[in-house]
Order: sequence, then C-alpha cells, then structure tokens
Amino acid sequence: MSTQQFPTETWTPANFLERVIAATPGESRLEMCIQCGTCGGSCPSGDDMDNTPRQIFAMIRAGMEEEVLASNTPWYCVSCYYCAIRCPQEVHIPDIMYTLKNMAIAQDRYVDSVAPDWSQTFVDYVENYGRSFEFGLATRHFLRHRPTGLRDTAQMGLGLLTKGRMDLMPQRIEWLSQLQAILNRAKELEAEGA
Amino acid sequence: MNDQFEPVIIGFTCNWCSYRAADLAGTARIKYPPNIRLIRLMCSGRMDPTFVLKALAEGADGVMITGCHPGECHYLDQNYKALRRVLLLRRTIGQMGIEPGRVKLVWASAAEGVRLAQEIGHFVEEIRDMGPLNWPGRLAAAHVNGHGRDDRLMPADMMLEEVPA
Amino acid sequence: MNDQAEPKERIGVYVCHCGSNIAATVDVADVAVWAKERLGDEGVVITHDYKFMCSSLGQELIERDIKEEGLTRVVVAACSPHLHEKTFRTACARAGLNPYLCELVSIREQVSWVHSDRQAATEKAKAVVAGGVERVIHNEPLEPLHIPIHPATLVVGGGIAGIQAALELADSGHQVYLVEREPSIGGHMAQFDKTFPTMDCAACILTPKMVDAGGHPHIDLFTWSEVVRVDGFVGNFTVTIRQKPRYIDTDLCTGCGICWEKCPKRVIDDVYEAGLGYRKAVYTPFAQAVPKYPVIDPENCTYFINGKCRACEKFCPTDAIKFDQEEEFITVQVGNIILATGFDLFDARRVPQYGYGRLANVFTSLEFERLCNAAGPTNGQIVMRDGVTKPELVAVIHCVGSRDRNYNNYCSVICCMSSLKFAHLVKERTGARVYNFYIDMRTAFKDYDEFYQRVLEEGTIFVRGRVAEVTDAARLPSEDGKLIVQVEDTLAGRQRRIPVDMVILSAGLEPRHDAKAVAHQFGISCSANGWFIERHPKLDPVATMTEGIFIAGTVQGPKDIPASVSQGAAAAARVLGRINKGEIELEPVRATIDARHCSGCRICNGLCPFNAIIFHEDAMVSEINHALCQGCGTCVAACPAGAISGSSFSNEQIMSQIEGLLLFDRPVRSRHFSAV
Amino acid sequence: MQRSARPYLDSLLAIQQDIGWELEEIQDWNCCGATEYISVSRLPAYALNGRNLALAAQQANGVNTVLAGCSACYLNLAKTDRYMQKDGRLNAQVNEALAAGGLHYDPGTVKIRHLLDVIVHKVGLEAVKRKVVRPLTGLRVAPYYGCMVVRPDPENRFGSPEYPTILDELMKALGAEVVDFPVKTHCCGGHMTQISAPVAYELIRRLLYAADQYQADIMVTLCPMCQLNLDAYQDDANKHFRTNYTMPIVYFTQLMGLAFGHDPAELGLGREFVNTAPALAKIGVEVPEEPAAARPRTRRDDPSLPMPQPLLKK
Repeated sequence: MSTQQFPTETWTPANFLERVIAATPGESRLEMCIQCGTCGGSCPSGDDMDNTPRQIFAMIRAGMEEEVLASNTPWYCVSCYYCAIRCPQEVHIPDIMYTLKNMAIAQDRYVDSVAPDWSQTFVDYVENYGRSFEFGLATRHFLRHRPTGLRDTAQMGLGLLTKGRMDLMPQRIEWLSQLQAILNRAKELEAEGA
Repeated sequence: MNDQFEPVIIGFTCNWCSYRAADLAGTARIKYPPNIRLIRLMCSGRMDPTFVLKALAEGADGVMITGCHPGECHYLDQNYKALRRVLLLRRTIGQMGIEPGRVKLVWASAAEGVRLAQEIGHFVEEIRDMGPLNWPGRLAAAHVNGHGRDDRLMPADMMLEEVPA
Repeated sequence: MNDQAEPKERIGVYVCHCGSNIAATVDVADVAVWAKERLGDEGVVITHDYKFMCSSLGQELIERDIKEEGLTRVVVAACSPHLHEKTFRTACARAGLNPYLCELVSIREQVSWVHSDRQAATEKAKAVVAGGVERVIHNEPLEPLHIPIHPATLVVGGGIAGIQAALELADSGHQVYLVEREPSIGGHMAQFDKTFPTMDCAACILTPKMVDAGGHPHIDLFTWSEVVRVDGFVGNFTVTIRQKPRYIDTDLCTGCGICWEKCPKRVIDDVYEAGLGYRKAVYTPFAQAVPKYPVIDPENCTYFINGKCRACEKFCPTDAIKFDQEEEFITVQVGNIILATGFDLFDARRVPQYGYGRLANVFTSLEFERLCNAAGPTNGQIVMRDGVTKPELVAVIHCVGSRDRNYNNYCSVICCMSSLKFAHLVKERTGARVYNFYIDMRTAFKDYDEFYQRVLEEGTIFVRGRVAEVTDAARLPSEDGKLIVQVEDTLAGRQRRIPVDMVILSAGLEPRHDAKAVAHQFGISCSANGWFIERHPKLDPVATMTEGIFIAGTVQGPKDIPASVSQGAAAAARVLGRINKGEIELEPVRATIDARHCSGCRICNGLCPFNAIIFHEDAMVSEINHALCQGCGTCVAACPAGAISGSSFSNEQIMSQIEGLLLFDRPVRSRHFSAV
Repeated sequence: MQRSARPYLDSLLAIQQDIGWELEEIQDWNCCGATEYISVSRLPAYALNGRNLALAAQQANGVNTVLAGCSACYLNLAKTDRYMQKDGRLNAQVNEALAAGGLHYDPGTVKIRHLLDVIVHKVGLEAVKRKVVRPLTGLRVAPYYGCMVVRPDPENRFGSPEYPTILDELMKALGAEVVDFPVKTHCCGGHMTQISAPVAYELIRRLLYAADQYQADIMVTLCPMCQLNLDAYQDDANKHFRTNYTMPIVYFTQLMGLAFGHDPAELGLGREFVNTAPALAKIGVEVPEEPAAARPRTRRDDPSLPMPQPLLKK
C-alpha cells in the first residue's frame, strides 16, 4: 500500500472531500459526520474492513485519497443500510461507498482486485445479456481469483443445476441493443458530467 | 465606465430576525452588493402587498421580503401569513405582466448574517439577468398615450391609497 | 410627488462618521450637503456631519438645533436603531421634542460595513437618508403605554423551577397561585435519588422547599389541577383553573394513610415510579408529597369501575372520602404568569436497536433513578428486572434520542453528567464493572469535570462510540444469556461486542407532549422542537415575546437543576420588578382600528395571534386592545378597508420611506430607462 | 426469479389465485444491477433501473404497481424512482439516456412495492387467514427479513427498519409458532460470498446460531439472495466453522402455499440444499425426495450466447 505523507504540498483535503460529495447523488451529508461510530458499530462486515466507515470519512476529510481508495472498506459494504438508518446525522453512507468504489475503479487504485472484478464481471454480463447469470459469473470469477475454491463452489453450482435452479447458458433479453444504447448514452453523460 | 445593469432592490426586513441578520452581516463585515435598500417592519406579517407594488411602481426592479424561519416567528405564526401573501402576490404580478421572480421571500434568522448576504447576492444576480423592470416608464407611456392611468397596471387598492409625497 | 409647495416640517439631518467606521467608506460630508440641497423641498432645513453623533457633544448638537432652529423632526444617519435609537430619542426628549419624532437610519451596519465601493456606498447612504426623511415626516408624536400591574402571580408547574419562583415571590409578600397537574408538587426532581456533582440526596434538598411552598401564607396551591383558560393581558390576566376531583375532602383529611393501606387495588405506577413499582387506586405519589392528601384515581378504583368496595370510605377515621366530589373551576386575577411546565423524558422505545421494552434488562435513566432511590421499589437495591440479581457488568449509554436527526437533534445537556452519576452509583453500590458509551463528554459548569475525574478514578471504563445496538442474539457461547452492546470503539478503531448484564439508557429531554397547546394557550411561541422561545437567548432568557409571560426551567430548553433554580429565581425577580413599580411602560408600536372605516368583516379577528382584536356585535366593528396588541402589524396589512393603522409603522410611514429610498435618479445605475 | 429462485416463482404463481391476483411479468426486464453495477458507475446504474421502470410504465394497463420479490430489485427500483423525483438533474440525465433506447419515464408513475408488503397490507391478514386449510400449527418459524426490504424504507411500509413484525404476523396468520427472532434484519452476507467468503460465512453463521438458539424449525426469507446465501452456503459455513447446522430456508410464499393446501412439489419444495423434510414433517407435509426433473434444453432453441471472456486488467 502506498502511503501518502501529509501535510505536504500535495495534501489537498478540501479537494477530495468536495469531489466525493459532488460525485454522490442527492445530498450525501458527508460533511456532517460527527465521528460517533454508529456506522462502524452497526456494520456487519465492520470487523473485516481495513478501516471502519467512520475512519474512512475522517480520512476523506484529511485528504488521504490514496489510502481511502486502496482500502477494502467500500468493497466490504454489503448494502445492508443499517448505518444509513441509524446515522444520527443522516449521512448517506451506502451511497458514499458506491462513490468510492466508482472512484477506485476509475483511478485504478484498489489493492485487492477480487471485489472490483466481481462487480465488473457482473456488469459485463448485464451489459452483454441484460441479466445476470449465476453460473457464468461464479465460474469466471472463481477462475480468476480462487481457482482452488472453485471445486467447492462447483459442487454447489452442481447442486443448483440439478435442483433446477441454475442454467448452463446465460439468458439474453430480447431488446439487448436498446439496453446497450441506453447504457452507452448514460456513460457518455456521466463522462461529460465528470 | 461600467455599463452593467445595476438593479435597484427594496428589501423588507423583520425587526426580530432579518433586520438583526443585516446588523450581524455588518458587524461581521460580510460584503454584499449595494443594490439593496432595506426597510424595517416589526414582522413579515406587516408586509402589505401594496408595499411591494408601490416599490415596483416607484422604480424598484425587485423586492425581497425576509422573515423568521417557519416556526420561529416572534409573533407566533405571522410569517406564514407573509408566505401566503407572497405566493398570491407573485401570481398577481404575473398576471400584470411582471416576472413573479422579481418578488422573493427569504427566511433568515437573527443569526444568519452570512446567509442573508448570500441571498441578497443571488437575488441581485437574478434580477440583473431579468433586466430592468421599468414599471414607472411603462406607466408613463400609458399616461402619455392618453389613457390616463392604465388600470391594468395599477391595482385597484393602490389607486385608493393615495400617498402624500 | 415631490412638488408640494410648502414643507410642513422643519427637519434636521445628522450624518455620523462613527470615527472612520462610516467615513472610510461613505463620503459623509457629501451626504450631508446633498441632503440639505436635494431634500430641502421635503423640509430639511439643517444638516450636519459629525465625528461621533452618539457622544454627548453630538447629542448636544441635536438638542441645540431643536431649540434654536425650531426643528420638528430629526433624522440621524448612523448605526443600527437597535444600538442607539434610545440615545437619540432621549436627546430629542431633553430638548422638548417628542422622542418618536426622531428617526435613526443605519448607514453603518447596512452600508459602510457591508460595501466597499465608496461611490456606490455614498449613493446608497443618500437613498437611505432620503427614506428616513420621507418617513419621519409621517411620524406622529406618541406616548409610551403605561399598564398597571396586578400584584398576584400565577406559576404553572410545581417542579423545582416553579417552586423556586413561587417561593421568591411569596417570600417578598406577594400572592402566588401555584398550579400543578399531578397530585403533588416536586416534579422530576422528586423522583431522583442523588444529584450531581455533589451527590446530595434529592429529597433532602427538595422536601424542605416543597413544605415551605405547601404551607406558605402567600401561596395558594392548586395540585391535581390545570389551567384551562387565560384571558386578559399583561398587568391583568384572568386565569381559570380546573381542579380535578380528588374524591377527598381536604378539610377533613389528615393524610394518615389508612385509606391507601386498606385499598385492595394495586396499580402499576408509571408516573412516579416510572413503571417499576405499584401504588394503590387511592394514593399519594410518594411519602413526602405536598399536599399530603391522597387522590382517588377513578380509572382504577374498584368502586368507580363496578360500584362496589368503598373500603377507604369505611376505614377513614375522619370521613374525608367523598365519592360525589366534582371538578371545580377557580378563577384568579394575576398581573404576570411564570410558566415552568418542565419536560418529558424521551421514550426509549423509539430507538428499537437498544431493545428497551423488548429486552428485560434494558432500563431508562428514570427507571434507574427509582432503582437507586432508597424509597423506591427495591429500597435502593440496584438489581436486574428479576428483582433479585445484582448485575456484574453494566453499560450506560449516553445520548439516547439526543443529538440524532432521527429523533431530537439537540444535546439534552444533562445526560453526560447523569450518566456519570449512574456509573458512580453502580460502582458504589454493586461493585460491578461499568462501561460508559459516549459520543462527546460534556461536563461544562462548576465541579462537573472534577466529577468526571472522580468517576475515571473509580475505574469506570469509557468507550468513545455511539452504541450501534443492544442485542440478546449471541454469536458465541460466551455471549449466551448476556446483553451484548455492539459499538465501534472509535478511539481504538475497532468494532467491539461487550457482553453485560444490565443496560441503562440515558434518555434525553423532550418538550412536554402538550407544549404546543400550552404555548398557544398562553400566547407565546415555541421552537420547531417545542421548547418555549425566550425574548432573547442571551440577554433576556426568562421573558417571552408576550408581555407578562415568563418562562423558567426546562420548558425553555434542556437544563440541569442549578440552571432551573436560577431561572425560577430570575423569572420571579423580573415579575417582582414590575410589581414594585406598579406599572410597565410599553413601546407604542400598536395597531388601532378606526371604527368609522371598519366594515365589520372580521378578517382581522382571526389573524391576531394574541387575540387582541375583539368584535363588538352591537356596533358591528372590531376594536384592538392595546395592552394585548404586540404591534406585529399583520392586521394592518390585511384590512381591506384600510381602517387599521399601526403606530410607528403606519402605511404612510412605510409608503413614504419606499418613495424616499427610490426618490431621486438612480445614480448607481448606469443604464437609464427608456420609454417602452 | 426463473433461475436460482425458481421455487420462489413457483410458489408465488401457485398462490396468486388464492389471494386474487393476476401477475404479469415486465416484458424483457433487465437486471437491476444489484449492488454491483452502481459500484462501477453511477449514471448507467440508474439508467438500467430506469429502463425497467419505463418498460413497466409502458406495459401498465391501468395497473401501476410493480411488485418486486427480490430485495435488491425492490431497493434499486424504488431508489431510482425516488432519486429521480428528488434530483432534477439525475431525472434529466436518466431520461436522456433512456431516450437513446426510445424510452421515457416520469418518476412516480409506477409504485414499487415488495411482495410481502402488498400481501399483508393490500390483501390483508384476514383474507390470508380465510384461505388457510392446512395451518402450520407446531412449526417454529424464524422470520428473516434481511436488509434491503426494510431499509431504508422511506415510506415506512414495514413499520420498523430495526424490528419489523409484518412477516411475524403473516406467519402467525398461517398458524405457525413464530420465534421472536432478534437477528431478523441482520445481513445474510450479500455479495461477500463472492468477495471474501469467510466474512459471509461468519454473517451466515450468526443467523444460524441465533435460529438454533431460538429453537426454530425453519427460517423464512423474502429475498432470493438471502435464501441462496443461507441455504446454498450453509454447508460451506458449517465446514468453515466445524458446525453442523441443518436449518432449512424457505420462501414465505412457499409456507403460504402449504397453508393454502398446495402440493409441495408445485411450490418448488424439495429444491433446497438443506433438507426441509424433517421440519415440514411436523405439519404432516411430505417433501418430494427428488426434484422435479428440469426439461432438458437443446442447443437449438436456446437463445443464449456464448460466454464473454473476462477483461484482464493490467
């Protein structure tokens, strides 16, 4: 992990905080965090995160962009929304986590690629077929990241297959070109906006 | 020197909140454009719609009405009455051919000097974008055209209310 | 409009430099010269610019001109009227001019301090002066209002703040009516065991005051009563009090207690004992209750439910039980009113993740106070809900329902200190290990931080983090049977799960559930949260915007006992000042209806928040009571007949000020009108 | 729903007549993107959901409710609709993207509701009770809501984001004995099974531990992801922690179907990884041993395309 020295001339706390806020839809209220730890305490995967969400927010304020985007925290967010409903300051924590993931992918900053690749694989399937496809997803994902774990998962996959709960081939939606046109336009718009 | 349009704006302030916010802006030396001239009322509820029409008719390009935040009125809830009047007034001036945006309602507590200054800044820009209102000019034109006073431009109760100058 | 022949008034205009405060940005000399030249038609006969108008020399300048030049109106262009209006008005009065014929316009706060372009600032200052001149022409000579004050006072709420206020007033020899909703005075403080930071016993310091109030020759105590109607205005309110039937003849009752001994009906006491203990259907809330007479609670009394029993009646040695008693309405006259109606405790059930109401051994702060209290349901034993087991591990959670936008976004002020108190009491009485979970430790005020030090010394473990949840769902066998407090220890940066036996929730303070209705009844305003709003948050914390109504204690916002007592005393002092003077002087900012123009449409009647407008059915006209009117002017703006005028803020004054502000060419404007 | 959550679909179709419904599938729906798409890019993720909403609005014949069975779909559709209503810029951008596909969606046009919400609040517990012919008496059910249906729930349809009871009430209406399940809204592990399995196993274990502590016979879920994680990964979690939980996990619609007297096979029972037979034997239901054979597909009538190759980074 690269460590950023601060304070130095490259230390630009305001910039990073402002960019995260700007990239999050609606009001993120990130600037309102009082560092109480409700999020970190509520988080089901908080134990396994490099930094608790609260720490991440402090780090964003401190301008520690590299560390934040390299942290596994946003990727370990399970979107359970406990933090969101409990936060006394109504900070939109899951939305901020999505923003950080976007930024980490865009800047190629994340350290452990398992989670980002899973998301990307999922996205590829959606973009190419319009629907997700468990068999392909799991296989492709495990081939890259946990070749040894594939055997266990394969057993489960076999189970899903024999129980009529999974297809061997992905199913494609009918008007895929329409979906792709929409997504491409959305990507253009997003690029313009950024 | 500078041919930028400088609007003239009349601001009505509440004695308990926004007038004090204006005082606070002064004490804190927060700068805002000199286009606004303030009038103190005891409450935004005192704001008679004819005051606004009068200001526009006398040459103001915009009117800003300020009062306490909802729920914080020093006279219990008179600011809600101001709110209702402003909504109706905006519609009325719209019917008279004036952009409703020339009348703006802003809530500012006695602590919000910065906010009041910002709101004034924004409003000046908004009015600048709309350009001069020139209601007196239009009234004069109507007068010259021999119709006497143009009743469509002059609300009835204002004609009743002849104010000695 | 400015072509009138002969100006009626002789106006003097004084432009202040305020050292360099104004003069640095505004060309004050230019403003003065301009005013004399251009406003001459309006009646300006003399103008001066002066270094410091508010200095005695400046004031003498005005006085001299009034006398020598025969000025009939004065305009001072200087600082904000909130600062020096009174100064210049007084100067005018000294010179024999009615003070309300002087107008102070602000060219400092509103011009020199907020603008930097000297030319634009000077032009704006001229416009502001012109506005003031046009306005002052229409000022009328006014007299301040003088209102006589009735010497009796109503105090609503018999908690510590109300008791303090009542005693202060009564001790100085004035009549007080003290109204309390519950059967006894004492309020929340009577429920507490110890008081921080000194750990005095609450009852030991409160009971003597309660007894004093109960027996005071100048205090009429109305317990089990409520104010149902307030009429009138400062100096002379007429208040109607409803006294609920006690079903006890208080002239006969000796408070011996046989009735509640014999009463067969046990009821969970969820007011005084916070639901942890029982009382009877005939009861006094606690042993030291003032007055000592019990009440019969008809909702639970067997006789009221099914017509049988009457055990209390049979055993009463003085025949004081009166089942046929009815509610009474008492009317009193008072000059001032002090509201000290207190707070409600935040209902911890609203935070489901803390499990209160679902998990037996989660207690609220009030429940815990009762557990600790030697006179409480457990005789002061700190035990778990089973009533026997002493806890070995106790968690105290701060900020429950406070500092949280999901519930109340303010700090409840007292919870940090009371949480420390709980930690101390648990340690002292059970030796249990105590964890305090806090967001920020707020121990301001005298001896409070010292108490924090003491609790630290005692070995309480402090965890900085707002608790995420309290659960009985164990993850590991080691957690089985415990309550688990899950929290991020923000200083360690780790998620922790801490198993405990007992959890105490330091619930916050909330406005009374009926605060808004009470505020409306007394004609005062409350914030969006429901706390009553003081006249000035710093300089006038116990007065309200409504003359004659004062507030004290937690009704104004969360506060601790010393602050509540101070406010009770302060409110009493404010009232005493008025009683001693015998009258008050009010600013003559008032609305008046000209009966000749009133059409009797009654539009104004419903608009007045102070019910100051009365309608005369016979004459079909409305009239404004000047003692009730606060001068907001809403009715003036609404009257379709223009029959209402507002003194100090009349239509003529405001319309003319508008004209003045826009009177001359618009010098700041570089593009001029062209005819359409 | 046609795939890994097939029993959910089967059981829903089975009970729809009982509760007087006629359900229509959104034609050519696409994936909502779960929590993954929005992790990669923001606007396309909203556009993805915008398309579903637009299709639903087009297809709506006087009907304006989209029923979601899956919590992620529910959340994503509802959130897209809500944010489009609140954020004018987002609304404009999503619609500009949709226009590229000839679609348009006015936020607020369709109501997005979860199956459970509609069954309890629209159909009503009384109507459900009347249909019960085989009460689930004696079956100890742990109601499991998971996260994204009850949270953030801005319209408060489920009563409480922390401790809802509507599934409890539904199960009671079916005659079941309902466990006061303290972890009812905790996380099932979500996508962590793919990202860091041990993390997910721990989350799954916590739920199983609590269900076991509370002596539940069976856990009911209302989301395909939860069902999949708890059911299919139960064995892995057991291996990881050397435990031996055998907690059957079914959809609430399956238990409704059983109570309404449907045949277990029709409800897709028997397709679980963890055997439901012992639990359901308590209410006298025999679960088919072998799953109904899936119709073998030939390559010819298969509309699928070959798998795309992974994009290799770096």
